[in-house]
Amino acid sequence: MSTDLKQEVETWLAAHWDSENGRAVGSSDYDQKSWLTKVVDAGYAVPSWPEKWYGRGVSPKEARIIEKAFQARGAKGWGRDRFHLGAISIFKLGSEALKTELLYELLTGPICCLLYSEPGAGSDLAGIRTRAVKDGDDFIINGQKVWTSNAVEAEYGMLLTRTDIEAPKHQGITFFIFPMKQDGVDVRPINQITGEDEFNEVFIEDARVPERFIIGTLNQGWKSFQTAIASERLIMGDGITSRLRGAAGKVPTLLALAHKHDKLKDPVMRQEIAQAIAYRQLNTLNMMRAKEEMMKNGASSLASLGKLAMSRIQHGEARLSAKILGPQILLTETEDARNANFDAAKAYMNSIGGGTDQIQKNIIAERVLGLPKSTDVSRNIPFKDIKSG
Amino acid sequence: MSTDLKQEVETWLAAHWDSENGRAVGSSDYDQKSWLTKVVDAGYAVPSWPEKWYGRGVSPKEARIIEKAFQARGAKGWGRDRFHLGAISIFKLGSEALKTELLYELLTGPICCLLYSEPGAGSDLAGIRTRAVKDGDDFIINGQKVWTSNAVEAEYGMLLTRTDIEAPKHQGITFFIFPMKQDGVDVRPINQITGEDEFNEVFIEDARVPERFIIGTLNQGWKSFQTAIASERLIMGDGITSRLRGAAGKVPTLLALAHKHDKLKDPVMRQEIAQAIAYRQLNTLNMMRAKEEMMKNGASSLASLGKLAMSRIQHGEARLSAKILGPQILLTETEDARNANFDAAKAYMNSIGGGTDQIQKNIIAERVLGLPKSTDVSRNIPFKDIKSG
Amino acid sequence: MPDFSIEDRQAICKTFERLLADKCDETRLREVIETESGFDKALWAQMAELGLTGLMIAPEQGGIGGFIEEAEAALEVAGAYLYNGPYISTCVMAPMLLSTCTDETLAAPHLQSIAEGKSIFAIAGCAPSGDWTAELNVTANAKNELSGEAGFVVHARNADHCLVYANIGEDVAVYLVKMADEGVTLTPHKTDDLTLRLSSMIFKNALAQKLEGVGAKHIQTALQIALVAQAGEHVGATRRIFNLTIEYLNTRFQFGQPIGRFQALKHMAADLLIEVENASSAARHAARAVAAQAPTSNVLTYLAAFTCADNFRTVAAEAIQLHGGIAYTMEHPAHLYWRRAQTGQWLFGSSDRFRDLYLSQMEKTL
Amino acid sequence: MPDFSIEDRQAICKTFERLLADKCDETRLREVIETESGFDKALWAQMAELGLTGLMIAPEQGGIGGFIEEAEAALEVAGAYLYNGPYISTCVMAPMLLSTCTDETLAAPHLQSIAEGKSIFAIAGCAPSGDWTAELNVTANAKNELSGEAGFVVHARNADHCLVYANIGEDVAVYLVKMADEGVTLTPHKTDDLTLRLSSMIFKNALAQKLEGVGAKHIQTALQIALVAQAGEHVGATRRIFNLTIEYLNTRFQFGQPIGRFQALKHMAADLLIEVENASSAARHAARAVAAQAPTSNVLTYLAAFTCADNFRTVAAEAIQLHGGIAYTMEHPAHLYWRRAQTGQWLFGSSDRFRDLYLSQMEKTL
Repeated sequence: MSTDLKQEVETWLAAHWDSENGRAVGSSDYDQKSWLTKVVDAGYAVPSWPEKWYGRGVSPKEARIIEKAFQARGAKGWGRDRFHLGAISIFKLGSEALKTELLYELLTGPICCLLYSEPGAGSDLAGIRTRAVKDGDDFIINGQKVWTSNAVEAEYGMLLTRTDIEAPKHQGITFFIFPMKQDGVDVRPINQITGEDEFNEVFIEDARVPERFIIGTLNQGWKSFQTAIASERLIMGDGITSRLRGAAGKVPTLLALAHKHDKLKDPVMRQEIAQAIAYRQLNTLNMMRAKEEMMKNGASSLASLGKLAMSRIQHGEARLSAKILGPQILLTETEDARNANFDAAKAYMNSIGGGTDQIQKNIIAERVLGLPKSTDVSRNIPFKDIKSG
Repeated sequence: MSTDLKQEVETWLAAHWDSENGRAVGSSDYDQKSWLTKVVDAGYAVPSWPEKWYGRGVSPKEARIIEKAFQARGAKGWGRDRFHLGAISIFKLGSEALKTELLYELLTGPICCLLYSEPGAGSDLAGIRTRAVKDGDDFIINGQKVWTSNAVEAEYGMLLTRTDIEAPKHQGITFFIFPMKQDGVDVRPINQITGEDEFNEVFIEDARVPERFIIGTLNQGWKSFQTAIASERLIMGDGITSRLRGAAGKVPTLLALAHKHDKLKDPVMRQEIAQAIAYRQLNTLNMMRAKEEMMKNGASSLASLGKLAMSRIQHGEARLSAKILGPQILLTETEDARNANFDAAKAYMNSIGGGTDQIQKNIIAERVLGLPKSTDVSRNIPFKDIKSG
Repeated sequence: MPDFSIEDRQAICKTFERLLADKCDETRLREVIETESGFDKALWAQMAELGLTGLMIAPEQGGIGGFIEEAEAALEVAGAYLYNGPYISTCVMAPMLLSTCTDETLAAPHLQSIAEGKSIFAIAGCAPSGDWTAELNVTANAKNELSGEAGFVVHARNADHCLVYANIGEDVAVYLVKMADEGVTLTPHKTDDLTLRLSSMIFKNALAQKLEGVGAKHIQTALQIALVAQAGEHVGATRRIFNLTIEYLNTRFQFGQPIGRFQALKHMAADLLIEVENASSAARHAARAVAAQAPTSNVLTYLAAFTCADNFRTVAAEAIQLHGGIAYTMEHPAHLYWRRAQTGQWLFGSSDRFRDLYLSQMEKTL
Repeated sequence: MPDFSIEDRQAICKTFERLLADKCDETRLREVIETESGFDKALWAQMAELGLTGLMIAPEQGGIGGFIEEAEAALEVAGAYLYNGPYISTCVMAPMLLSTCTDETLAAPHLQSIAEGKSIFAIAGCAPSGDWTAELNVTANAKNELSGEAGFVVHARNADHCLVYANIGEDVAVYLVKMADEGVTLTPHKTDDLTLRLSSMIFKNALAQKLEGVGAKHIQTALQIALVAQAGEHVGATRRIFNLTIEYLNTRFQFGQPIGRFQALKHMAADLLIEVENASSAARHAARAVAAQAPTSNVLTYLAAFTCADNFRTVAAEAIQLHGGIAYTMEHPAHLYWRRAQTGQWLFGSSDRFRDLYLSQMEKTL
C-alpha cells in the first residue's frame, strides 16, 4: 500500500506542483492560500487525520511518505498535522462546532502565534494574569503577553487566560483561539540582545473572543495547554536532532575558525578547542543514542538532556570563539567577529528561552532521575492569594 | 597598666616556667595538671573572666598581653577563655552550682569533646535523636554521636540530646556536660578516607548524667548550643586566617612541586598552575581585607567566604598536583605522591566537614546577600512527626 | 607626591558617585553612547571641577596629587555606572608618561590642561592588530616625524592630543602629536560594546614632540598603572551588575515567592559573590602594592589584570542567566555590562597572557 | 570473525553481571583487594567457564568470537563492580597481539589457554616512568634476549606470561616471555588505588619469543582497543557510583525530607547525568566505530579515552560530596570508585594527551 501511496502522491505533485519555479502548475507566482487549499483538499496537509477533518486517516508512517514526497520536490504545505500547533490543538481539543468553523481556515492559510508567557509568568507559566471575563457570548481580554514570535503576521493566537482567580492557579485557566486582527491588540517587537526582533510583546486591552473559541473547557485550560505544548516539544526535539546530525562529519565550526586564525599551534587553545568540539560531538552521540532508544522502546530519557547540554556547548563555543579572534572580537567589522558576538548573545536563547537551564535541571532531576518533586507553595492556594512581589 | 601587666606576667613566668626544658621550674618533667593548676591559680588561664571564676577581670586586649607573654616563652595553659569550649560554655551558660562544681576541674586538666553530630543529623544538626530521659536526679542517655575528635582522651563531652519529642525540633533539645568515663560509652575511631582516624563514633547506651550537669535550661539546649558554637567558629576563623597569612610571601607549594617535576615549561600546565595559585592568593587577600574590615567595623561578611572558597582551592590544587606528578600519583612510594593523594582526600574535610559547601552557600546567600530564607518543612512540627526516611 | 588620606579618597569617590548617579544614570548613558562621539563633554567638565581629571597630577601642575589607589577607587565608581569617557588614557596613562618627561616645559602645560579638563589625551601604544605583544608599527625619524599605524586607540576622535609609542632605531620612545596634525588620519571602528570608541590611527610624517627621558621602562610602568586602573573599573562594574542581580532575585516573584528563595539561584549567587570579592581584593591590593612600590606590585598587578577581567565577564554572563528573559532584551542594562566585560578581556591584553606573566613573576620566588 | 549478535552480547553481559553480583559484591571485593595478589583466581575460572576470558578469541582457538563491542559491554559490567582482574591485559590486549602473530604454532596454544582461563598475561609496554609516550627502555638482541626495564605493568605478579614491547634496532617488536624466566625480576609497587596491582619489570637477558609479524602498527591497534575497553570499564563504574548517589539522595533524610528534594543537589545530579551519558555514548560509539573499522574510529577512541576518564573522576568526586560525611570513611564504597578513577587518568596516558590527539584527528577534516 505504501508504494501505491508514494506513487499516488508523486503523480499528484507532478500534476500540480512546478518544482522548478516553486509554485503551482499553471500559476505565475506562488500564492499561499490557493496552493494550501489544493493540498488540504487532496488530503495531503494532515494525512494522519480522518477524512472528515481534511485528512486521509493514514498511519504516521504513511504520513511520512507523503511528507517525503513533498520535501523531495520542494513542495510546501506538508506535515501540518505535526507542525501547525493551532490546527493540531483545535483538532485534538476543540468542539465539533469549533473544528467546523476554524479548521479549514487555519489549514489553508493564517499563521497562529502562541500567547503564553507573560512578564510575570516565565518559569512559572501557570502564573499567568491575563484576564478573560465573560460578557454576553464573548470574553473580554485584558493583559500582556511576551516572547511571542510571528505576532505581527498572525491572524490567530493560542491564548492562555485567567478566568477564575478564586481557584488554585492551575484550575482557573482557559485556553482560547484568539483573533489577533482587532482593536485592542497591540504588537510591539522586542529588541533582543542579539540585535534580532523575532519576538514580540502583545498588549491586549478590552479585546474580545467568542466563548465558542475556547479550546477545551472553561477553567480547564491548563490541561489543554499541556497537550498543545507536548506537540511543540516534539517539534523542538526534532529540530535539534536533525540540525545536529546535519553537522556530523563536517569540519567543526570552531576548528575551522581556529585554523583560519592560526590558533591550532597554541597548546592551551588546542586543549580548549578539543574540549569544546568534544562537548558538541558528545551531544550528537547522545542524540543518536536517544534516537536508537526511541526506535526500540518508543521513548528515551536521553532526549531530554539535549537542551541543557546545548547551553554548555553554545556558551563555551562563544567564549572560545572570542578567544580565537582576540582583540578583533571587539569590532563588528569582520563576519567572524559579528558571528561570534551574535552567537555569544544567542546562546542565551537556549539557556533561558523555552525553560531556563535551571527549570530543565529540575525536570531532569525529577522526571529522569526520579528525585522527589519540589513543593510549589503557590500550587494549592486561590490564585488571588499568591504573592507576586 | 598594660606595661605593668606585661611586667607582672613576665616576672611570674620567669619564676615559674622553665622555657628551656618546657616544664615548671624545679620539676623534672612537664606535669599537665600541676602546671595548669598554677596558671589557673595565678589568674592567667582565663584572665578575661572575673576573679571569682579564676580570672583577672581584664579586657580582651589585656588578656592578649598575657597570652603573648606565655607564647613568647612557650609556656602552656594560656587563652583558655578563648579556646576551652567546655569551660567557656559552662562559664557563659552554667548555673552557679555547676560552675562551682566543674569549672576549676575543667580548667586544670580534662579535655572536653563535642558530642553534636549524629549519623542522622549532619547538615540538619537540630535533628538529633540521642535521647535523654529523666530518672531520679539523673538523665539516662541513649544514642549515637559521630565525627567527635579527641573522644578517646576526653573526660567530658558537650552533649546535645533530645528531651522532648512532642515539641518542634529546636525546642526539645537539652545540652549537657557529660562524663565520658563510664560504662555505656563506647568510642570507636572512624577510618577516614585520608587514612587518618582523628574522628570517632561514640555509642551511648544507658549512660547517665546528673540533672545538674545541664548547660543552660532543660529543653532550651539549642540556644545554649548556638552560644557554644559561636565560640567554636571564632576559633576556626582565627585558625584559617593565621595559617594563610603564614603562607604569604613563601613559594606556593604547587609552584614548587611543578618546578621540581619540570612542568613549568608546559603552557597548558602554566595556565592551570597560575590559576590555582591565584585562587589561593585571592583568598588570602580576601582574608586580609576581612581582617581590616573587622578592625574597622567589628565585623566582616568577607570572613564567611573563606571556607567555601577553600573548597575550590583545595580540590583544584589536589587535582593539579596529580597532573603534575603524572602516573607517579598512582604509587604511594614518593612523598610527593603520598602528599598529593592525602591532600586530595583531605580536601573533602573542608567541603563536607563543619557544614558542607552546600550549607555554606545557603548561609552566605541568606546572611550575607540577604536572599530570602528557605523554608524548613520540619521546623514547626512535633519532632516525633518529622519524616526520617 | 603629597599624602592623600583614605578620607580624602573616600570623599572624592563619594562626590564622583553623586555626580554619576545624577549625570550618568542609565538613561543618560544610553543617550551618550548613541551619539557619534560617545562622549559627554559637559560631564567631563564637571569631573574636572571636582578634581577628578587631575587626580593623579601633582598640585604644582594643577592636580590634586593622588596616585593609583585614588585612581583605582575612582574607577570603581566609574565602572559601576559604565562611565565610558577617556579617563584611563587622559587621567591615568598620560599623566604617568608626561610627568616622567624630563623636559618640564613640554609636559607641565599639558598636565595643567588635563587637570583643568581642557585637554583630552589618547594613547596610541598598540600594533594595528590590537595585540599589545606585537611589534609596534609606528616609527619615528630623526626629525621627530611619525609614520605607520596604531590600532585600537580609545576615544581618539574626542582627543586633542595623542601619545604615540614609536620605534626609534632599536629603542622605543613616546611622542606627543596633535590630533589636528595633517599627518594624522583617524579611522573610527564599529564596536560590539556600545560604550566603546576605537579608532585606527595612521601617521604619515606626522609632526611630533619626543617625550625626553621616557623609554621602554616607563611605558611598562604606564601599562602597569593602566592595568590596575582598568581592574578597578572592572570591579565597580562587576559589583554593580551583581547587586542589580541580587536585587532582582529579591523582587522577582515566581511560584508565589521571590526567586531568590530557590536554592539553585542562591548557590549561584554565593559562588558569584566569591568572584566579586576576589576581584575587589585583587584590584585594591594591586593598587596598594603599586603605590607602595612593594616587591609584590608586579605579581599583584597581573593577578588583578586577569582576575578582574575574567570575573567581570563571568558575573555579567551569569547575571543575564539569573535575570532570565528580561535580560535578553536591549532595554535591560545587563547586556551593557556583559559587552563591556568583553571589552575588558582584550583592551590591554588577554587574561591568558596575564596569567602566564603572573606565574613568571611567581617563579622569581623559586 | 563470526557474527556476534546484540542479543548474544546482552546475554553474556547479563550472566557476567549475575556472576559479579554474587562473587564480587563489595564485601568480597574488599576481601580480595586486601590480599597480596589482589586477584580472585576462583572467580577468573568461573569467568572462563562463561566464555568471558575468550570473549575476543576466535572459536577455532577456543574463544567465543566477540570483538571490541562485546569487550566494551563486558567491561561496563566489570567496572560497575570495580572488578579488578587482569582482564584488559589478558583478554583484550594479549588476544589482539597474539592473533596478529604470523606464527600460528606459537600463538594458538596461548590463545587456547587464555580462553580456557588457564593463562594470565601481563603487558609490559611502557617506559619505567609510566609515560606511554616515552622511549621504551627494553631492548631485544638478535638472540631474542630482552634487557631493560618496563614500568607500571598491571597484575604482573599474577601473570604467567608477559608480552613485552622492546626496541630491536630501529624497530619495535613484541616478545613473549615467561614470568618464571630467571632473567625476569618483578618489583611490586604500593598503590593508592587499592584495586590496582602495579609492578616494575626488569629484564636481564631474559629469554623471549618474538611475535613475528607484530609491529608498531599492531601495538598502536592494541592500545586503541585497550583504550576503548578501559573507557567501557570507566563507564560502568561511573554509572554505578552515580546510581548509588541518586539512591542515597532519595533515602537520606535531613530537615524532614529526602535530601534529593533540595534543588541545589538536584541540579548537581542533573549536571552529572550529562557527564554519565556523555561517557556512555563516547565508549559505545567508539567500540562500534572500531569494530566497523569506520573512518571515525580514531577520533572516537580518543574522545572516549579522555571523556570517560575525566567524567569518571568528576562523577566519583561529586559522589563523595553529595554523600557528605558518610563517604569520608573507608567503610563507604565511594572512595574506592574515586581512587579507581584516579587510576583511570594515568594507566594508558593522560586526558590532556588524548584531547590533543583527538584534535589532531579532527584536523584531518580541514
